[in-house]
Amino acid sequence: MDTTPILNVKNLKKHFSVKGQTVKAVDGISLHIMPGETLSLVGESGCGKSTAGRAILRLIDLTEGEVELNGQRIDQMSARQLRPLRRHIQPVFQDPYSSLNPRMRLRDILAEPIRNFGLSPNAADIESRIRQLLEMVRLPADAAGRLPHEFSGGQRQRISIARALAAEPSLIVCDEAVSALDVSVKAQIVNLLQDLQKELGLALLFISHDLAIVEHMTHRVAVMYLGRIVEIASRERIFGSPQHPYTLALLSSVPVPEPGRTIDRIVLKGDVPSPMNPPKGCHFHTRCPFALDRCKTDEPKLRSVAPGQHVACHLHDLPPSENPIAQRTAVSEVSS
Amino acid sequence: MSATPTPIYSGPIEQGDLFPAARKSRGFLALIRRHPTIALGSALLFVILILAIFAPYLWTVDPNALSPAHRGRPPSLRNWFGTDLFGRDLYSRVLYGARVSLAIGFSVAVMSSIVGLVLGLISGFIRWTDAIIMRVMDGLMSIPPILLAIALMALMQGSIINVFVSITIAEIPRVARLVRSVVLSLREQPYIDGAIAAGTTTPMIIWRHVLPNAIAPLIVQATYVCASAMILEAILSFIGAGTPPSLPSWGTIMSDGRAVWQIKPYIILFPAAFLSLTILAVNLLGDGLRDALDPRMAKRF
Amino acid sequence: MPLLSVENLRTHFRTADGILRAVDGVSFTVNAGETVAIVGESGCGKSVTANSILRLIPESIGKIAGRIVFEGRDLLGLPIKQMRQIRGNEISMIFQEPMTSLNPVLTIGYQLSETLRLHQGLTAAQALARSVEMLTLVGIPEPAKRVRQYPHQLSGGMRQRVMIALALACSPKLLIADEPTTALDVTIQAQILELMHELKSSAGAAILIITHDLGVVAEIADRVIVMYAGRKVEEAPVEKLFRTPQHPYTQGLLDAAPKLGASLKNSEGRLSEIPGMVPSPKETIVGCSFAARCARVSQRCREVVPSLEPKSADHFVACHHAI
Amino acid sequence: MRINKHGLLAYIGRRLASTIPVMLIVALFVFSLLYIAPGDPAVIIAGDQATPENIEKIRATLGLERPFVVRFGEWLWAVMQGDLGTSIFTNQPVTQLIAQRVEPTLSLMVVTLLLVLTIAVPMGVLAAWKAGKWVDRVVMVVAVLGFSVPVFVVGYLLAYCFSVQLNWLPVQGYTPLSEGIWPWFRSLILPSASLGFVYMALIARITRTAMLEVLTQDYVKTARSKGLGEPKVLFVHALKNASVPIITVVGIGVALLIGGAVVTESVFVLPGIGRLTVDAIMQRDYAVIQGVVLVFSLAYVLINLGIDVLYTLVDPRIRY
Repeated sequence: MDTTPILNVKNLKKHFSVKGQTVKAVDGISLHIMPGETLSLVGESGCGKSTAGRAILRLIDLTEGEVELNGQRIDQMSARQLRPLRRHIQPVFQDPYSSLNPRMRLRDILAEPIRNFGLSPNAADIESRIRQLLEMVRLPADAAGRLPHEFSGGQRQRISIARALAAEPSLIVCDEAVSALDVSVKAQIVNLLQDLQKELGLALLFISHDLAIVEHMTHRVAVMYLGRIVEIASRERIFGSPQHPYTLALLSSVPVPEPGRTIDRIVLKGDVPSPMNPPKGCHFHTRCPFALDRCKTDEPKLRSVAPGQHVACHLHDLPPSENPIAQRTAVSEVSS
Repeated sequence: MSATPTPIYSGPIEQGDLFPAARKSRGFLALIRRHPTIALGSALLFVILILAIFAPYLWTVDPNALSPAHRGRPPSLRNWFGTDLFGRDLYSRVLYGARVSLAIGFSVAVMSSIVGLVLGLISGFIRWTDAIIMRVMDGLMSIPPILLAIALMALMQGSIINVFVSITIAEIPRVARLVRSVVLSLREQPYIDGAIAAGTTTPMIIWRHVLPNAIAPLIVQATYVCASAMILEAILSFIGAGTPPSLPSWGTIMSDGRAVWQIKPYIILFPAAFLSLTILAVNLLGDGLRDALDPRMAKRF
Repeated sequence: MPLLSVENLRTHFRTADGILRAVDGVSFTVNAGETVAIVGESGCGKSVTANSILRLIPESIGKIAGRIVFEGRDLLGLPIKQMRQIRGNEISMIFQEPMTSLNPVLTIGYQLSETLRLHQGLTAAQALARSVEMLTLVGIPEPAKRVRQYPHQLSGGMRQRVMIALALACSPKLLIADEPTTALDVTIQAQILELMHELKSSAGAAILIITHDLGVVAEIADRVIVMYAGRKVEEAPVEKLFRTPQHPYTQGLLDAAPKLGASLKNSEGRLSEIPGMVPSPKETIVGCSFAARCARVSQRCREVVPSLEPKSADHFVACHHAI
Repeated sequence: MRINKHGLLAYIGRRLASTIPVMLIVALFVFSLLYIAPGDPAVIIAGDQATPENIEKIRATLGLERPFVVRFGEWLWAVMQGDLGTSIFTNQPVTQLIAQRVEPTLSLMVVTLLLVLTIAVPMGVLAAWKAGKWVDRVVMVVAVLGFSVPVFVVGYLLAYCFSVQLNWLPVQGYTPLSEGIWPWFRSLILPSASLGFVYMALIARITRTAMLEVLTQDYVKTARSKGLGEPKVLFVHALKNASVPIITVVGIGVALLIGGAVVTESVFVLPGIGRLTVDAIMQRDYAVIQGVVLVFSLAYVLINLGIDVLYTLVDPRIRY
């Protein structure tokens, strides 16, 4: 197995300045993605997951940190140096309506990356590649001559995926790519993404707030809260044995479509604090049902608690008998 | 709460539409039905354009020919719109005057759109220029356009070129501001991010993704600039800071009739009516285009 | 006698390119104290149904036909003055977007007391005091301070609590909640659902909840109505609907959404898709509106609109080939 | 919103400071025009009837041999002390000329503004409320006419109907406020009506647009779902939200008023600043034109500054 990650992010920070105050949208996250692997970035709105995605795509400049694409540092590159490398990492955005230039025909939308990256030698070749791409995302071949507004939301998302594939990337960043879609269409796009991943060996950075979809799609999960990763682990560990109280609360909050089932739910008090003025110590201590005194002052570091599972929480310094997290069973096993 | 069996409506399910089906019409008729203001505005404008272009062949005489014997005559068969205080035929002068208004309107609209577009694009894409360009535009915009044009005309000879230059300078800031705000909002669109990720260079992004989407609001703005330029020209000429007296424009004709407007109102009436109709035509066209091109205005249902 | 009985409701809109039949012949009832959910995907007409009940459809573009009988009165035939006495008083409503459904330039206190003064004839001081009580009831900390604040000073979750307080201010008999938690984050959604559970038992109002989220339905509803393309396709008590759906669309909807925890039970696989997409409500559909996407389709489905048939005393399905 | 007088004052101070660069650009522009324009600045200043000695004298005072920045600095310093130069034609200080003419212009603009606001805003609200109905159509037709018929055309039309034909109102001229409010107001009715026509069109239209936008908002639906009557929905819930774009346009539209005043004063022979401007153009009295442009621009900038402050009062989300 290939051991160089496609993407390796170290201590990524993105700070914005809003009216003289600093918003630490992303405050030092590290992650990596192996070829063909799906890593999901989950969290609630404002946690910085989309900003992280945009910084990794270099659509915005980062404040600090390193981004390695196929072993090559891209965080400091100039726009000109970066342009040919962009081929390897392509985005798919949330809103199917604003993701496509309303005045360009599908053919031109798909031809743009092919031409820019010089992936096809001549016009006939481009045309056949476009036909192939449309087939891959299961759109009819005659779609090439049409404008985006002639398509439904789900179809447009297919077009966005086709545009990403046109660059022949090794990694696709899906920023809430299926969130705006209805259930029945969402299933179509999720299946499409999974099929393409298998077929092409794509790696995915899957940014989403929809935990059920994430569980269905992913290999590993990173949970973000207020700009930091609080837990990162394999799918089995996150959904089977979450070790951060926030992960636990998040999972238990999802309403389950099984009437009559009662959930041992942790309802968090209050709201997510403002990222302009995050709490000291552990960002989560204001809402954490198990917070200790030291959580208010000491910032917990990510550390390994099980093979492939890293958690930033002081509770794991306690002996297992006193650790309330270890006492809890996984959410999915609780049913009446 | 247990779900008790509910008495459910068991009558016939009524069908049929609550609105009469829309009448389908095709081609030209459909255009008029859908955008009556565009149709009316362009028809009016077309007529005036024809009058202006073919002025020499429409039973006119030399608009500057003095005829001291026929000074200040009311409309008659000989002089359809009457004569002014120098005995010049008002019908001929009014028709030739259309040329000035239309020329100023169109040329200012085109020129200020081009310059405004370039300035707006520069300040929207090159960050450090933004502050400078926009401060200058703010400065220009804080001088009311008529005063700005007056100040410029006071320094220059009364010629049609100078009128064009003055009014264009007065109109540029509004266009530049509009283009800049359109550029800034377009830059936030995910499809621009998509294009960047697809390796598109900035000039190509402007050409392919920004310009085509900025053109619609720019055209609408250009029609309003055209109307505003026509009004400014008329005002400048009316107060004596516009075109030279030798060149008949609606503003100068009215200016000539100022002193005697109470006893000879027709000297002002005819150019005023033509001027108002022309501007009305341009405004109707602009409103129609705005409604047709602005997706926000399109009804959601 | 049900509290609310909607009979043969049709709501159509006039658009530039044809008639939009958002709701096309929907009937259902809501009993006192009961919680009924209407589920469906966007464009199925569930929100328009909710808005039609309070006649909140702009008359210039939309028309409502049928009967909406609330406690014996047909709301559609009521003079607008009497309709206003019902709105916010006997029937009240919560909307999807807490960020935009409160007026940004009026204080929370003003917006709450306005309703109380209008329907209960309270003085300004009484209404304000009652507003503070209402805010306490929906779990807003420091209510006395909050009444003087503006909506932008509150978070989304707090605003939705204010909306709930507003809706419950006059102790309505029916509360219509149009996607009340859709715009909220999952941990905030959990808070609001918890609040609605508490209020459900304490306030005694019947609730008509509109949602696309089957998880929310399972958690809160007694009875469920499934809508598709402007028509009602199935109705059943919540457990029956989830255990034994009879309409192919309901079945498809239930199967298309992945379930949390599925990976641990090894019960995962490919998601089952419903092929194709929702038909445009501007099309005239002959026959069953789901026919084009249905695996059980027959010629009859394309020709005859299936009527809603009782499969048991409380389970109704509109399908020629019910499961 | 915190009621914080100190904060508001600081805000006004900051906004005032931010107008300085804008005013500097205006001043620089007005000053340098003279040198950018084709032709000899001394000849331009001296006017059409100047003798060669006159021109020489002016050339000497201009000090054209000194650097531009120095000359601009000196001029600016004088302007800040209220010295806008001297009229070539009357030999009076420009400041004094303008001061003598402020009353008619200010009266005209204030009366117009008040008349327009009381008519145009309800018109726009009504049009938005009845969007698509005949009331709306009428308002829209009136608005497009307002944009199309130039101010002096309206002026002559009104004067011809109401003064020449019907003899109801004075044809021309201005009665100072000191001679009584009614005569003063009577002399301003026709000028205000003609000056206000385009302004009314502008305000009615932005009110309609802003109200249409607001009326689709969720909180309007909330207000209706509470059982409120339409007047409350329109004027309490909707209009207050629509007021930010409306007052923005009220401020921007002052430019129309200023420009229109120049023309209106000529039509109705009001002895105001506008009339002064037109006379100055006839006499090519550049110092006066320069002064008028500066004063009007300053007034315009200050009015819009006031509008900015007004925002914070109508919209609690706008913080200062």
